Amino acid sequence: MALTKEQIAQRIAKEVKDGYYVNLGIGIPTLVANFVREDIEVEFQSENGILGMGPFPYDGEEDPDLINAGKQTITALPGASFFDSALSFSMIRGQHVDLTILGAMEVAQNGDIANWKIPGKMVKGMGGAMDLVASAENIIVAMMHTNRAGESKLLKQCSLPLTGVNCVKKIVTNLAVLKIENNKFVLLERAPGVSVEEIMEATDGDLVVYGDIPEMQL
Amino acid sequence: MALTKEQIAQRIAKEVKDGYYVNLGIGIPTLVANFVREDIEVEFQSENGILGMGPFPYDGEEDPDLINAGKQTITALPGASFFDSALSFSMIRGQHVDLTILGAMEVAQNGDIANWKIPGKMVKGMGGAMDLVASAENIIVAMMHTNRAGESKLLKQCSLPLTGVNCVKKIVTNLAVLKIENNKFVLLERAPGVSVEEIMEATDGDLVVYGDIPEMQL
Amino acid sequence: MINKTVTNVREACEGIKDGMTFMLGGFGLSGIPENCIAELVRRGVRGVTCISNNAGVDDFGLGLLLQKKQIKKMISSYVGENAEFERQMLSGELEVELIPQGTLAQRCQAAQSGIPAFFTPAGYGTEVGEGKESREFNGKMHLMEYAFKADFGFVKAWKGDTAGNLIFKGTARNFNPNMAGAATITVAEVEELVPAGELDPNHIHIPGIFVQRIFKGERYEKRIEQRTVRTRK
Amino acid sequence: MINKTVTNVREACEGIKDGMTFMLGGFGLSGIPENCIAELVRRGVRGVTCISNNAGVDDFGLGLLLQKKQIKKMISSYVGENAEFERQMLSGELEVELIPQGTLAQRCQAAQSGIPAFFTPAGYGTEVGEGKESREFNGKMHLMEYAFKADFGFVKAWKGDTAGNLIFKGTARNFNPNMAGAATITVAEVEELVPAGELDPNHIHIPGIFVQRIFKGERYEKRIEQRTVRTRK
Repeated sequence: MALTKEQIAQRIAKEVKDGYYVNLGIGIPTLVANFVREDIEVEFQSENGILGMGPFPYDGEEDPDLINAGKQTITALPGASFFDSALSFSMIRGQHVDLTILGAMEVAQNGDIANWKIPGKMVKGMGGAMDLVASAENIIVAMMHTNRAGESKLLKQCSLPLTGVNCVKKIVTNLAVLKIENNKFVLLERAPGVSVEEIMEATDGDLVVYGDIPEMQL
Repeated sequence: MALTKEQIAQRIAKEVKDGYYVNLGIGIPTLVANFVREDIEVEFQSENGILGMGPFPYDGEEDPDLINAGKQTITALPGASFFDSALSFSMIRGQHVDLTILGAMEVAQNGDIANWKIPGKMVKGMGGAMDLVASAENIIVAMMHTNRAGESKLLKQCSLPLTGVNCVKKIVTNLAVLKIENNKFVLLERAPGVSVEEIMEATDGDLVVYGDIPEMQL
Repeated sequence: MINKTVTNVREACEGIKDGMTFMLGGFGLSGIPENCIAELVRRGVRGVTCISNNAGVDDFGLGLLLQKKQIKKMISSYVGENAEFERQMLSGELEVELIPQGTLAQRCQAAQSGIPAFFTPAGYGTEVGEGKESREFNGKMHLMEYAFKADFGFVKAWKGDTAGNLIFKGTARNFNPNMAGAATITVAEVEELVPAGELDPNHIHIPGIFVQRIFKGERYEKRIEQRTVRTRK
Repeated sequence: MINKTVTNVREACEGIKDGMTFMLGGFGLSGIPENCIAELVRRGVRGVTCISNNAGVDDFGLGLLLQKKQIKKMISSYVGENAEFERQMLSGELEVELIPQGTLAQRCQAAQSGIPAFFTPAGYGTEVGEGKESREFNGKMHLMEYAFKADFGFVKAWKGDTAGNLIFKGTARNFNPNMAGAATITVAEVEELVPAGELDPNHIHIPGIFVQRIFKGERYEKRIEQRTVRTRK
C-alpha cells in the first residue's frame, strides 16, 4: 500500500534527530512536526523569522503578527526568538539549520531539484527554496513518487526550471525511501506491501537496488 | 593668535547643522560636542555601537557597559539606541552619518589623509577611520597646522601610509579654515590675528588665496 | 533628538512620483505598511517598481495597487495567492523578477549597509543565475548579487518614537528592518508612536538614523491570510 | 528547546587546541569574554590566531594571553594602549594584521551568514588594499573582502537562556552578535543565565541557533579603560 501524505511525513520524522534545527517547507513537510518523537529536543525554524515555532493556536488565539512561511497562524514555544529576514537567511545560508525538508515537482538522479515554476502555467516563485537547497548539507525531499498524470517525478534529468543543482541527498515518497549516490537513485526502503518492481516502474531515473529491500518502519 | 584645541573644536562646531548625525573621532573632534549650539538637534554616533551619545557621566555613575569609541565612559540621551558593530558600520558605510570629524597626521592637497601609522614607530591601527573616510560625503579634518617638529601637515602628497584617498573636503587647523578644490588647498578663513603669509609659510602644499581672507568667527 | 515625525500618511508620502522604485516590508500580509499602500492607491501613482517579498492578495496589500494597474514591475520571491497578479504576469502587462528570498533580504541589507555587491550560493545553476557573474569559493559556486536601489522604502513597525527608532513584534518584523535605510527616503508607519526616551535603547530593532519620516497609522486591519487553528481537547 | 548549557568554562572550552583561530567579542575592555580568556590562559594554549577588534591592555583582556606569549597572530582594527603588544609586534615576535573596523565586523557577519565575500570601499588606495581584488561600483572603487574562518568564537552577553538565546547591554554588545555563529563552535558566557522561556522572544539579540555552548561566568571584573566623568555643578 502506498503511503498517505501523513505517512510520508511520519517516515521523514524518523530522520529528525535530537538537537536538530529543522526548516520545514510547505505541504507534506509541514506535517512532519506532528510526528517527531516527544523525547527529543528539536527546534523548527520558519524563514519569515521565528525559531522555536510551536503548534497552531487555539481558536480565538490567532495573532496576525505570528505566522509561518506558509502564512498560517502559529504559536511560539517558550525559548523561541523572532528575527528579521536577513538574519533568518544567515541561519540558512550559514548552514546553522541542520535539516531541510521540502517538496518537489521533480528530482533528478544527480540531485537536481525543480519545485518553483511550470513555464507558461504556474509561476508562484521560489520563496526561500533556492537559498535552502543551495546552502543545506542535509536535504530531504518529501513528495509523491508520480505526478497526477502518473508520470515519474524521479528523473534522469529535470525538465522543469531548476531550484538547485546537485543538492538532494534523500527522498521519501509514497512508495519508497531513496538516496542519491554516484548519479543514481539508490533504493533504501519500500512502502509496506509495495514491491521493488512497482517502484522500478514508477521511477524514470536510473534506480539501483542492492539485495533485499526492507519495508519502511513507521 | 593661533587657536587652542578647544577653539578649533569651537570653530568646527559651527559646521554642525540641525538634524545632523555626527561621528566624532578621538582627540580634538571629541571636544566639538561641547560647542554645538543648543537650539539645534544633533545626534552623535559612536562606532562601537551607540547613537544619541550624551556627556560624560557624573562621578559614581560610570557604567563599564557604556563607553565611546575612545573607551571613555559616557551616557546615553533619551531616545538613544544601542546596536552591534556591523549595524554601526552600516550607518557609516551606508552614508547615513551626515558629518565625520576626525584628526590627521597629514592631509594632501588631493584630499588624501594619513592618520593611523608611522612605519617602525607607531602602529595603533586604523580603527574605524578607514571606513569613515572611504564612505563619508562630508569629512572635516581637525588638526594642528604643523607637527611638533614644526613641519607642515598640509602637504603636496602624504608621506605616511594613507588612511583614505581623495576624501577630505575641509580642514580646520589652529591657523586656518581651508577647503580642498581642484587638487589644491583653498584658504577660507584665518585664525584671529594670523596673517595669510603665516599660513602660506606653514603650508607645504599648493595654497590658493582668493581676495581678502576673513578672520574666523568663533 | 532629531525629530522624524510627520503629521500623517499624506505628508509621509510627499515627493512620490510616477515611475519610482519602492521597497515595501512585510511577509504575506503580516507587517505590511497598510497605511502607505492605501495612500499610494489614493495618489494613483503609476508605472512603479515594487521590491517586496510578496504581492499581497487580490483585495489587500499590494494587490490593491495591482488592481489599479499602478505597478509596472514586481521584484519578489513568492507571488502565489493572487489571481490578478497571475493574470497580469501571464498576459505580459506586469513585469516580474523573481529572486530567492534570502538574496532579496541580503540585497536590501547590502543597500542599507553600503555594500555594493556580495556573493551567495542561492540560485546558481538555475534561471536566476543566467547572465550573472559566478565564482567559486570554498569549492562551491556562488552568484554575485548587487545592492538594491530604491527611491522610497515603506516599513511598518509595532512601536516607534519621535526619533525614528523602531521596535517590531513577532514575525511581523521580517523584511522591515532590512529595508529601513535601504532606499533614499524611508517612511515608517507604526501602531504606537511615543516620545523619544520612552523605548529602552537596548530593545530598539532599528535606530532612527535609518528612518526619515515616521507617523502613527490611522488604522490597521492586520488581515490574516491563512487562519489555522487546532481544536481544544 | 535544545539545551546549550555546559557546567562551566572548562567544559565550554573543551576541544581547544594549539594553533587554532579564535574570534573574541568586545570593544576595548567592554563586553569581552573575561572567563573564557582566563581559561585560555589557564590551559596555556599556544600559537593561536585571535580575531578581536582590540588586544586588551597589558594586564587585562587579551593582554593576559600576550603576556604569556600564547598568541601567534592578531587580527584587529586598533591595538593602542598596550605596551607589551607594541613590543612584541615591533620585535617581530607577534604577527599583526590590521584591518578597518567595519571590514572586521562585516567579515564576521559574512561568516555567520554564509556570504563568502563582499565589496567595501574601506581601505581602497591604502596598504589594506595591497594584493586585494578591487572593483568599481557606482563610480567608486571597492575592495573584495572575504568571510573569516575561525575554530572557536567567544562571545559575552548580559543575559542568556538555556536555549542559547542572548541579550546584550549597552555598548558591551559591539562585535559579540556578529561573531556568534561565525566560528565552528561559538561559546557564550553570560552574567545571568535563565531557563528557556524567561526572555521575551522579541528582545533576543542573537537566537540560540548561533550558539553551541553557554555558561554563566563565575565573576566579572568589567574593568573600565578610560574612566571619564563630569563634575556636578
